[in-house]
Amino acid sequence: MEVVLNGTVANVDQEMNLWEFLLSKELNLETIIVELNEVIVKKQEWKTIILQDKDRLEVLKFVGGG
Amino acid sequence: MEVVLNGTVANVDQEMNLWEFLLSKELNLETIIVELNEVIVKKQEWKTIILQDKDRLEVLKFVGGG
Amino acid sequence: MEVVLNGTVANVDQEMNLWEFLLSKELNLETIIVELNEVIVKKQEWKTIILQDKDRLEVLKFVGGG
Amino acid sequence: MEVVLNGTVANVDQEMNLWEFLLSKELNLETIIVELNEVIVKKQEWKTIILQDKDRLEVLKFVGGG
Amino acid sequence: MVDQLVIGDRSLQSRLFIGTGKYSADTLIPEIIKKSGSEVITVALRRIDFNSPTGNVMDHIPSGMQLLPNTSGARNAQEAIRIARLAKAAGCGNWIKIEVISDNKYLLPDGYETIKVTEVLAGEGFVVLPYISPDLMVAKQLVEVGAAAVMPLGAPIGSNRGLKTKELLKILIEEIALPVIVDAGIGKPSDACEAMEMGAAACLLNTAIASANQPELMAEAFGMAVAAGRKAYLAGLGRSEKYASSSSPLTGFLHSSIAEETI
Amino acid sequence: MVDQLVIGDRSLQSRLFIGTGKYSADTLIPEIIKKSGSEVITVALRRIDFNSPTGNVMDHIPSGMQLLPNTSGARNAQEAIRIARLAKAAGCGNWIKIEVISDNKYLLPDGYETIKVTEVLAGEGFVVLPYISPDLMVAKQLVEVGAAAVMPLGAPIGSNRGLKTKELLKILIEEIALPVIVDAGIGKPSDACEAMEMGAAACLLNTAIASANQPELMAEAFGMAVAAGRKAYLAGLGRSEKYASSSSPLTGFLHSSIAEETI
Amino acid sequence: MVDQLVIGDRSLQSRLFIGTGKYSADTLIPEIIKKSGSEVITVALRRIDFNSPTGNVMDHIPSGMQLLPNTSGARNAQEAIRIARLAKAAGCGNWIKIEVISDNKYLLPDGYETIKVTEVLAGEGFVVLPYISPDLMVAKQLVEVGAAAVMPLGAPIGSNRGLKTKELLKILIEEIALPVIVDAGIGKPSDACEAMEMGAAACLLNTAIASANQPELMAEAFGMAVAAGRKAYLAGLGRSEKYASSSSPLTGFLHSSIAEETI
Amino acid sequence: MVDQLVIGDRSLQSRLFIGTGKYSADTLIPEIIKKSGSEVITVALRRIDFNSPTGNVMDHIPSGMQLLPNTSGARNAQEAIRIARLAKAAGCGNWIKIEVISDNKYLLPDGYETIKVTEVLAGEGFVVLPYISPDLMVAKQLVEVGAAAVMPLGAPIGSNRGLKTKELLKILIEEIALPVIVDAGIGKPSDACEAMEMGAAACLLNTAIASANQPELMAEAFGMAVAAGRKAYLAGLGRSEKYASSSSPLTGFLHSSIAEETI
Repeated sequence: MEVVLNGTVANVDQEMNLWEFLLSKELNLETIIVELNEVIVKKQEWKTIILQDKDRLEVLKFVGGG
Repeated sequence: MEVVLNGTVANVDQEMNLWEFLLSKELNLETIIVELNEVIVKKQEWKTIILQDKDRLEVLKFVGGG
Repeated sequence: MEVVLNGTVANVDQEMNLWEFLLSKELNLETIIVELNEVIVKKQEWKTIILQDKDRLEVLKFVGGG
Repeated sequence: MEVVLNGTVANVDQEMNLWEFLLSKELNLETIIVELNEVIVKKQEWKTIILQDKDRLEVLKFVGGG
Repeated sequence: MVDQLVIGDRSLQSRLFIGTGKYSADTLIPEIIKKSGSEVITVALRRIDFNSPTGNVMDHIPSGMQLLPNTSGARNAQEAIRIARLAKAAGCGNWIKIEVISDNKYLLPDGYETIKVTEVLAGEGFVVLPYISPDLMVAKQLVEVGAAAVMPLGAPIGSNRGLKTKELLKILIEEIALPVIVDAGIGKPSDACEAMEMGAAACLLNTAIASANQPELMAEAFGMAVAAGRKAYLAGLGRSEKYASSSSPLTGFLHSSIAEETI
Repeated sequence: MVDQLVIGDRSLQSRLFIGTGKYSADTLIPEIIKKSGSEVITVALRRIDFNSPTGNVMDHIPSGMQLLPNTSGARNAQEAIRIARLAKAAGCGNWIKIEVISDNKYLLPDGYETIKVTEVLAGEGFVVLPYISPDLMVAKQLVEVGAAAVMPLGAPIGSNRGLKTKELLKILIEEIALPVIVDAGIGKPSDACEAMEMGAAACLLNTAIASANQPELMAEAFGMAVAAGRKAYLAGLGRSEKYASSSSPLTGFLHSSIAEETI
Repeated sequence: MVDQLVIGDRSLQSRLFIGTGKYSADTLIPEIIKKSGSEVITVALRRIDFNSPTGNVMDHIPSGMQLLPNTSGARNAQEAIRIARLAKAAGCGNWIKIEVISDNKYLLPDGYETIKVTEVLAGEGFVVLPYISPDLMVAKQLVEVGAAAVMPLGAPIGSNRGLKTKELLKILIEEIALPVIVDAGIGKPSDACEAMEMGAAACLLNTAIASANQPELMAEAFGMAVAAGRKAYLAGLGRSEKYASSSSPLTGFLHSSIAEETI
Repeated sequence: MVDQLVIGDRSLQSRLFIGTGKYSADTLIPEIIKKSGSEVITVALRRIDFNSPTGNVMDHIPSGMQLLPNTSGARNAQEAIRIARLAKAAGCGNWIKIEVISDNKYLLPDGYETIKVTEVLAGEGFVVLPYISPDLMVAKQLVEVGAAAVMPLGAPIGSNRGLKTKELLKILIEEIALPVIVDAGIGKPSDACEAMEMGAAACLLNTAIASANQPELMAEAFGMAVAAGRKAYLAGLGRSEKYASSSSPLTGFLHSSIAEETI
């Protein structure tokens, strides 16, 4: 199946939850913010959400700004 | 009857049209602008309009401005 | 005899040395500067100098300045 | 003989007066100013002055300036 | 080719717009107009005071002048629109200077209400010249809704303080496709001259002339200064440099040529 | 009564003095003079270069112009005096602009040497116009030794930086009985206009015109700006205020009279 | 009594707010914070780039600092609101700096979109600090819709140009009851010091420190300059005068008392 | 390595020099010194008035402070030399601030008398700090005759007008090998901060502190502002730019990547 990750298409071969997906991207899960289909997803919910085809994911973090 | 002229009440003893009323105020009719009940009244209509009780009249002119 | 003290004439009835004269003016001798006939006079010399008629004395001190 | 013309040495093969010398330089004699040995020389004197060895000549003109 | 400012259907030779307020007598106005060379003049609309009747400023404005009635007194869009329509009905033509002001201390304009007024009146065929703060985003929206020009302030109305908003005016001039007319705050002819050098399309002022000891002479001064600034803009100002550069040649001095190397 | 500037035995209508340096071709000069309306023009004296003979700037200056030769190149009083005498001998008349400069980076003048030169040349009947820093004490001494005017700088020569010394120029204008002519640094017509508004007697400039894209047009702009500034000075500038003051009446609004109290 | 700035539920000793952008390395940030003495620091929210993973700026910000996430990147109210909610969800607290910008050359803010955002977020319990043009009417509306402060610009973001909008900033400080924080444009500690002398509640800057040769030292300089300017404001600046007034007594000179009259 | 200012045989940590004039009471002075952190303090010499004896300012200056007596009241070189010698004889040490002033309205210094005084006193072993107009040639001659520093004015003494001579001060700082100490005219801590950012070695002021509502607090503000300006100079100010440059990244926005090209 396909999801849109930060504006670009990404393939997801097998069923997995959001937490597993993010882990597969080698991210420091402590410091990221995740929005699924324009709805913010809290950390504690990541393991309970199974990715669906066409899901739109935004994975964000804080950077230097003025 | 009473009309409101430029925000203050004015008495009108007998029936008269707008032109007669304005004339009675000793105005230079060439250079004034008249609004009756928030509607602009053209010069040519002044003689055809009979003042009614509670009419609201604005009689304006141009002054120096920046 | 007369001396000129800070630009104005002052009378000196009897012979006296510079130290005695300054003392008579009720000055704090610690903090003043004395010029006699346009020559600076050191403190240790005050007792040895006898005032002469027409001497010109400048007695100065420090004040606030920018 | 040699003269110093505007700071550089110039040779003068035969005796000549100032006017002849300047003419030989192809100058517009109308618009120049001449100083001989630090003394200004008026136009009317040019023909009467015979160049001497070691004379120091300044030949000047006006240029644009602010 | 002649340099002209085109606004609405009018081509203007003079880039100085003047006001008619604050004069000791309206009878001064014809001479002020003549000396300034101005072709555009502002007026205001007010209720007649039946207790102290006075003359009408229009009697002192030569025909041929482009009238620019303002909406002074309007505190919101609705009041401004009403005044504009009255002015037009009075035969003042279709030019209108939008002033929407609720701040009575610095008389600073309300950009959002001004945009609303401009949209409505432009739609009715007015040539709309809005008085604004030098705010780029407000100016951009005024372009979209059909303004004929934008008129940012240099300083508060009538303050004679000069081009205090220079930094923002330059940005408007650079970014806005409409004529940028500096309105309000200009106090000296040198202010107006500088605004024109910066590329302003015109200057509108009133107090600077009316508050002078000799208004007619000051009007002439402003007319010349605005024209001078425009010419300077067209002529292209020379660059300013950190160091000096001699206006006279740096060679051919009388003194020994050794010196010349040092120069 | 006509406003004139009297220097030496000459009455001048134009208060703009111009230079002849830095032009791409001397042939531009007649048009520059005409457009600027200037009546006083500076020139420099230099050795003829026999290796590259060029024309003489004098061929391009109409008779009737007041020539103002400068002593550029002089590093001390003696050299300046020598140049002045040569210029006079050359039939340039008796006006002289004193420049004594040993600083080759900012071309700032040497006040003390300038005072010495002025004293000597004034004694010989020259009309002496010294270029100086805006230093009150130097200017006062120049008055004593017979200068015909003082010419303080607004910024370094040829920098086009404007009236960077405004504070000190105002003091000179207020305290010195001679004409104060702002020389050097003026870059824009608005600078010249402002100098005149401050009460300067005239402006002398060269680079600002010569470095413009269109020098003739810039010359015209400066001529107008200087005249405008002078008129503004004579007309008396209005006071500048902290707060706004409406150009339009603050009474007689259409909206309810309650509102008027709030104004 | 200690002078403190209270915003939202927080009392601040330091009136310098700093940004975290443009540093050669985020590892510099802790020292910058320490040297500046700042207690409020801005951050931005961005998509993770999976092709070039980098660290998280949060790892370099000591706990105890008040985080001020900005909505940079938002071109309208909707985008700004979305970013603000994400930042809050990320545990950044409830402070938010509103930036709504569609002008990519001068990065000037959109006042009316900013008002909309502020109204929504204030309603959701955010402490809203909007970045605005120095426009009085926009500032007044921000007060009405619940902003915690207004942050007008001194000059365009990152330009280091200084307090180019001084005239308008003074009006906001005088007329707006909320803290006025000068944001954007400050380039030198003297700019920040002057803003505080004028009565600004605080200064927010980033580029001026990040673009210095020695950012840590510049951070210290800004911390001191902001504190100095605040003290000067509290101490009450002396009046500036046209004429000189001697710092030393004008009597009691050594020389003859005749001279004293002349003084 | 510590940043110190070395003048004569003294190394100074503080670059703020203060005066002792114009205070409501000399008893304030110790606290002013403490709060300002200054190490150099000016005093004046005057005749004792036998009709109204007052205290001596020296009683309020802690030992360890570097005394800097001035020659105020001197109208020419001779009077200044006489005062300097008296001050030295009084045990004030060998530092002297030269003031030679005959202009009683703007209190502007006489450059050439000042040069004469400096030459004589430097020859006698004084550490000479002359107060001057910002004139490069005068400063150059002061270097030659042995001044320990030059102290150009920012504006007239006691006027609180600020750095009105900025353009010329920058030239002195660039061209003169001695410490350049800005004396006179500084009115606000931001003025002093800016002078230090420009590279001034120190600032000397009196009226700005003495005329504040709370002099002690203002003294502290100036101490911090001077230190901040010095640090900024050492840290190297970032360049100022015409256009904006975002403090936050211009990529990775939430909205569609199409938008990014437009940025």
